[in-house]
Amino acid sequence: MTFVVASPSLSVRGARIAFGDRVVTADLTLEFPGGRTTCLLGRSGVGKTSLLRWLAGLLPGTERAQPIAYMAQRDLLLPWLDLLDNVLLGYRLRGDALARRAAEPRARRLLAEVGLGQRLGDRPEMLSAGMRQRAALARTLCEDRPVVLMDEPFAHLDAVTRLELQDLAARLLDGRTVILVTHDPLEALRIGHQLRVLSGAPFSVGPAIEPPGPVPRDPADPALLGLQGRLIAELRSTPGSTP
Amino acid sequence: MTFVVASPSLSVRGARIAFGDRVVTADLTLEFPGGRTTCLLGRSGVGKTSLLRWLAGLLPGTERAQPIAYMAQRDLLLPWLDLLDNVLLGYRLRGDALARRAAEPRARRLLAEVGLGQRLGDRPEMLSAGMRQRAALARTLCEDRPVVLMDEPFAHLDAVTRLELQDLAARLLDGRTVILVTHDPLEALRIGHQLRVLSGAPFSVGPAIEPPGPVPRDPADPALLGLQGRLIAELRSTPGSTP
Amino acid sequence: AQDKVRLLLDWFVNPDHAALVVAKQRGVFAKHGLDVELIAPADPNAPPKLVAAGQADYAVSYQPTLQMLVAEGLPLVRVGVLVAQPLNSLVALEDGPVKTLADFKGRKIGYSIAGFDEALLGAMLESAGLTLKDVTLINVNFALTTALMSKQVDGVIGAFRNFELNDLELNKAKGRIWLVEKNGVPTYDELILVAKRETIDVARTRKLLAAIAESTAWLKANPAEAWGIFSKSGKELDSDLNKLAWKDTLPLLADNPTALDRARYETFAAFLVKRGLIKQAPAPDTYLRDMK
Amino acid sequence: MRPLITAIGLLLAWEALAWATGVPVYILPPPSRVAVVLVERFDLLMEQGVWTAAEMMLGLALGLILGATLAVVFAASAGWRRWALPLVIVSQAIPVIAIAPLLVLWLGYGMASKVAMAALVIFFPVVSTLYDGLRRTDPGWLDLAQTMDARPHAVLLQIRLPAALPAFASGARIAAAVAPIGAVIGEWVGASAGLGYLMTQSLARGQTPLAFAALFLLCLLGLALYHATDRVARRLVPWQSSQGE
Amino acid sequence: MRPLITAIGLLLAWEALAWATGVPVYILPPPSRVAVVLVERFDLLMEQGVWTAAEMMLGLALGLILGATLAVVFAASAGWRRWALPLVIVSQAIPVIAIAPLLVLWLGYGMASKVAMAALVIFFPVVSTLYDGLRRTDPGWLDLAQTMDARPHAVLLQIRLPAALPAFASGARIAAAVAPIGAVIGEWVGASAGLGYLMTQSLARGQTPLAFAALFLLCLLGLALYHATDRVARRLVPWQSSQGE
Ligand SMILES: Nc1ncnc2c1ncn2[C@@H]1O[C@H](COP(=O)(O)OP(=O)(O)OP(=O)(O)O)[C@@H](O)[C@H]1O
Ligand SMILES: Nc1ncnc2c1ncn2[C@@H]1O[C@H](COP(=O)(O)OP(=O)(O)OP(=O)(O)O)[C@@H](O)[C@H]1O
Ligand SMILES: [Mg+2]
Ligand SMILES: [Mg+2]
Repeated sequence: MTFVVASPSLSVRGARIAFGDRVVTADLTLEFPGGRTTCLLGRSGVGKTSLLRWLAGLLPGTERAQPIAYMAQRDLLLPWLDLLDNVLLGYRLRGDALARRAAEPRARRLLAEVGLGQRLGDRPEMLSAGMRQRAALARTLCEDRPVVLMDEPFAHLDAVTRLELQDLAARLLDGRTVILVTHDPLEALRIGHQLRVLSGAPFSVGPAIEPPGPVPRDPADPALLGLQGRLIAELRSTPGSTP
Repeated sequence: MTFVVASPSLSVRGARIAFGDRVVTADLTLEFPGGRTTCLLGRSGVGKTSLLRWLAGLLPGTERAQPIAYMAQRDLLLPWLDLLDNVLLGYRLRGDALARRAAEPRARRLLAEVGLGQRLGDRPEMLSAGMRQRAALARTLCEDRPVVLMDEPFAHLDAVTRLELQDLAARLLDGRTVILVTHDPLEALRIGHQLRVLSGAPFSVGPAIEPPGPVPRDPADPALLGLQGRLIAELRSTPGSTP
Repeated sequence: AQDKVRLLLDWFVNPDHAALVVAKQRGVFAKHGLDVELIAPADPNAPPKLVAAGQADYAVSYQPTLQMLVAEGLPLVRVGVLVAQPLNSLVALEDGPVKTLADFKGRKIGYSIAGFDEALLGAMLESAGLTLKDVTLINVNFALTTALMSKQVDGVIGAFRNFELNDLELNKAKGRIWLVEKNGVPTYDELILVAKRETIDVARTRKLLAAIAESTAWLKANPAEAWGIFSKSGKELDSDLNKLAWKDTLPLLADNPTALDRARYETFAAFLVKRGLIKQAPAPDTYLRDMK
Repeated sequence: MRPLITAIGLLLAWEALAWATGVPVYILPPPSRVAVVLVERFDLLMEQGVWTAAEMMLGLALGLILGATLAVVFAASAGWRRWALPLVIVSQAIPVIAIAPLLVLWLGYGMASKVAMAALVIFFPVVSTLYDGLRRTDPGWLDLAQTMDARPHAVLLQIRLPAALPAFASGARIAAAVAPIGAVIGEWVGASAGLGYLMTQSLARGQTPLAFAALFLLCLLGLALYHATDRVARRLVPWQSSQGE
Repeated sequence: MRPLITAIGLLLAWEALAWATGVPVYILPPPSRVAVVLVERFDLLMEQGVWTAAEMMLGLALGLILGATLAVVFAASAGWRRWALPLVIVSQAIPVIAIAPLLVLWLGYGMASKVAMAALVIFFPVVSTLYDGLRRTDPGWLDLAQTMDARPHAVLLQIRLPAALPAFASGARIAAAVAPIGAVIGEWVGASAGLGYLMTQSLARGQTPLAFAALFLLCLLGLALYHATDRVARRLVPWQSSQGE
């Protein structure tokens, strides 16, 4: 696609995230390697979204240094725009008509690749939840940014579509710094160059797990299945929020 | 929990679902056995949610015959109520103060069982997405209805919590007529007495797949893994919406 | 026991109501066995209607208004008079371009909402060889002097001779005045008392008029003391304008509130018919009641 | 059809009220009396009605534009908001009688001063609701826009404004409903035509039925304008299904 | 603090306006002149101000209650809505001069008729915005309630009404802003007291500075009521973060 000059690494130094009395993490230090995909796992409510929002500069008192593309847990499609315009939203908001016109063919191609090629003119409320999530994915990929943050991007997709879109994302995001939150250990093993598990309250981040081989990996690989067991054990070991 | 007198079967006879020109299904005839859990699978956008809404009497021109509990794809928690009140919403809305008081201990227990025992007084906006989904699950289970319809109830949960809550749901919903939409074949195999795959546009429903043994089943069972392959193949066989 | 009486003024309290206010303050009404409640409305057209509807016993109104309302079928009768001559006048600025009535040709004239000002003006203009078509009429509501001073209009009709000139003077302007009755309009009673035809209580009305007569006599004899009483009856009344208007108003108050000049009403009714404000002159006996 | 039924229903209610309460004709004439005047003085009423209708529509148009502009400015700039919002609130407390001489001084006795006065009454609901709407944008969208390095004015015009359209519609409905009284109040500013002027005149002359004929016309104009605005307002937000009717 | 700065800013703006445009004192007196009157006639102004403040607050309270009730009734019943909504719209087109004698007839000369008139002006924004808000409930919540076999009135009171509170707050803000003019209009009905009365009288009698002193007080009252309402309105929807200020 576009030639990416450099995908920076992201570092977190002594970060603290808290909502009132609830400390989500304190004194967090962490490095996300540039140009690679890091998958974040962790029990529900541990703080994955909060960390992603911190990185995106969306928490009060935070800032971000470089352009990012951010895909939140909700699709956040604008109901008054059709799918094509939703996918091109970033260009619209930056007010760069030229770039927008240049990006339009890519937006169309992306929508086709996520299976919505026939629905370019539909409004979001006419779509199923999974379709909306795919449109949000297309919007994120269309942004063409060196750093991409994604919060459970495939949660509402069926197993087959999910595999296809993992491949798509892996292909299009190759060479970028990607941080992807997922609840599916196999998914993380499939597309993550490295995996990190968040655990505890306030959370800390476990050591980087780096499955062998290039992404996307074959999920049937027995080595991955072994790692999957280890991941689940690591998740289970933390008290989580379920008693 | 409560003794359920009879969990009726649900039948669909010659149903037609359409949005304008888009026919989601035409002349659908289908039976959901009473007292059992049926898992619906299908590609994103095939019509699972539409079918569930049809069964719930939520589509124009439809009606339902019996009390149901319905868990939608969104959590639909009311932002001005705390979690406990959200879980008891049905009792509130039916205006039966007696039943509501009687249900309150169960609501507390359910919230504790989904891991939110410490958050009874929190407002929904203070929770993570997975926590909100768990609260919605607690609300659905608290309704104590003979027929339960659930649309991707575990989509935002981590692998471990998901297993725990599958167990919880299977236990609490034992003996009821449950129809559960999921994208996770293993999940369907674990807790479904029978599985049905929706495919095509307009969709038709494949033959019932009935994995052996009582629910919840052990996901590591090789028989299940075999069925999983078959399911994925069946999903993949249909064109889906991804080209 | 005192007879309760509800009396509606024609507008906000002002020196025109001196006899009524001072009578109440000095207990003259009480002496005559009346407990009078004075109510000031914001809209000069409402009081006669409310009396006709039985919401008050008496209202202060104007002769032209009474005759128009009676012609429209309202069951009203005149029972007394407070100011037995016109107060209305046409006023222009002395240093303005208008020196004579004829100079109004092609100019703007402001009027308030009394409803008959237009007819008076028409008659006055005709006395100078103009018609209403020669001027532009603008409803300036109550802001007569303001409209005049800011030169938005060249003249105003509906100005009361005892107020508007003083008002101009206070604002360091001088007015040129044309009295309606000297310029083609038959004379009439400016302020009268009206009651409802069917329910009029003659004995009580006589007491009321007697009290007003007594109060008027005292006022004229003791203007300074009377001003003190009047200006203290409401904080908003103690203004420079009221003080100036006071001395101009007292001589105008009718010494005999029971006086009735039928001819004046017949002449004016004919005038109203001629000006097209009413279709037919109402029979004088239906709306004039002699209380002597 | 529906408006017709409603109109007839209203007339019946009015006739019933007049009968039941026994209010004198010169305070509340029954519609039967008013109908006669409506026919007899049709020409006069139409002539004045056209004036008022013009004032209403110009006032509404001006009010909507002014209101929307101010709301957007307030949403865009805290500085403007701090100073101008109190002025806007205060503008609603000023009675026409205090401001009429000023308006006449600046705008003369023509239609401009009346339309300005009408707009002053009409614009406020629009500023208020639209500004409230602009403040209530889904924070998720704003976050998304921030990650996209959106220009502030693009966020305002492309996200906050469309998201606030239902609120604007709400304000526009109120504005349409108060437009008639706005026009009548405008006619208080040095008027020599219009239904409000006619009403004042006829009330002063005891011609209550004529005044109510004018009032009836004014109400019809008001209903028509309200329904037209409601229609347009609903079209503004096609992505939003409303439950009512 | 802030309101004080704003007040001073407004006064400066007014003084500047008076100077810059060279408007005569009897049309727009500068604040310095008004201040003198404000001190000299403090007793009078206070006395009348208390009346108006009482009318404003009673009118606002009545208007809010009436408005909220009507909106809920309209949302609950299509029948009521069909017949009463046009009446409500029409009620906004009626000038006080036409309705004042009726109000006096029914409610007497006391405060009741004035408050009723004020409430008539004030209640409309509340009905309108709240009804709009009630119509815009998230359909997902309504579906959920339907599957729960909710009673219709419970849906209305427990879901649609809380969800419409931001809209109600919007309406209440407008209502508070128009409350002063509502009170002034109410003062046209029946007996005379209050700032509006004082203003009309002093303007008709050339005492423009006194009129503007009354207007100044009226604006202060209006601002105070608006800010109080705004505060309460913000508390109504604690679950909703607003972006503005
Ligand atoms: N309100 C609507 N208006 C128009 N079309 C709709 C509407 N709701 C659903 N559809 C269409 O109906 C089809 C089925 O949608 P549905 O939500 O039932 O899919 P689904 O199987 O639940 O998908 P997912 O797994 O993504 O949730 C889709 O093509 C969708 O675009
Ligand atoms: N706005 C908020 N106010 C108060 N507490 C919050 C807020 N947002 C998040 N939290 C709390 O912070 C913690 C972390 O939430 P976060 O959304 O980051 O979890 P998560 O790991 O993304 O969970 P999930 O997998 O369920 O999405 C939770 O305990 C949550 O209750
Ligand atoms: Mg999260
Ligand atoms: Mg779905």
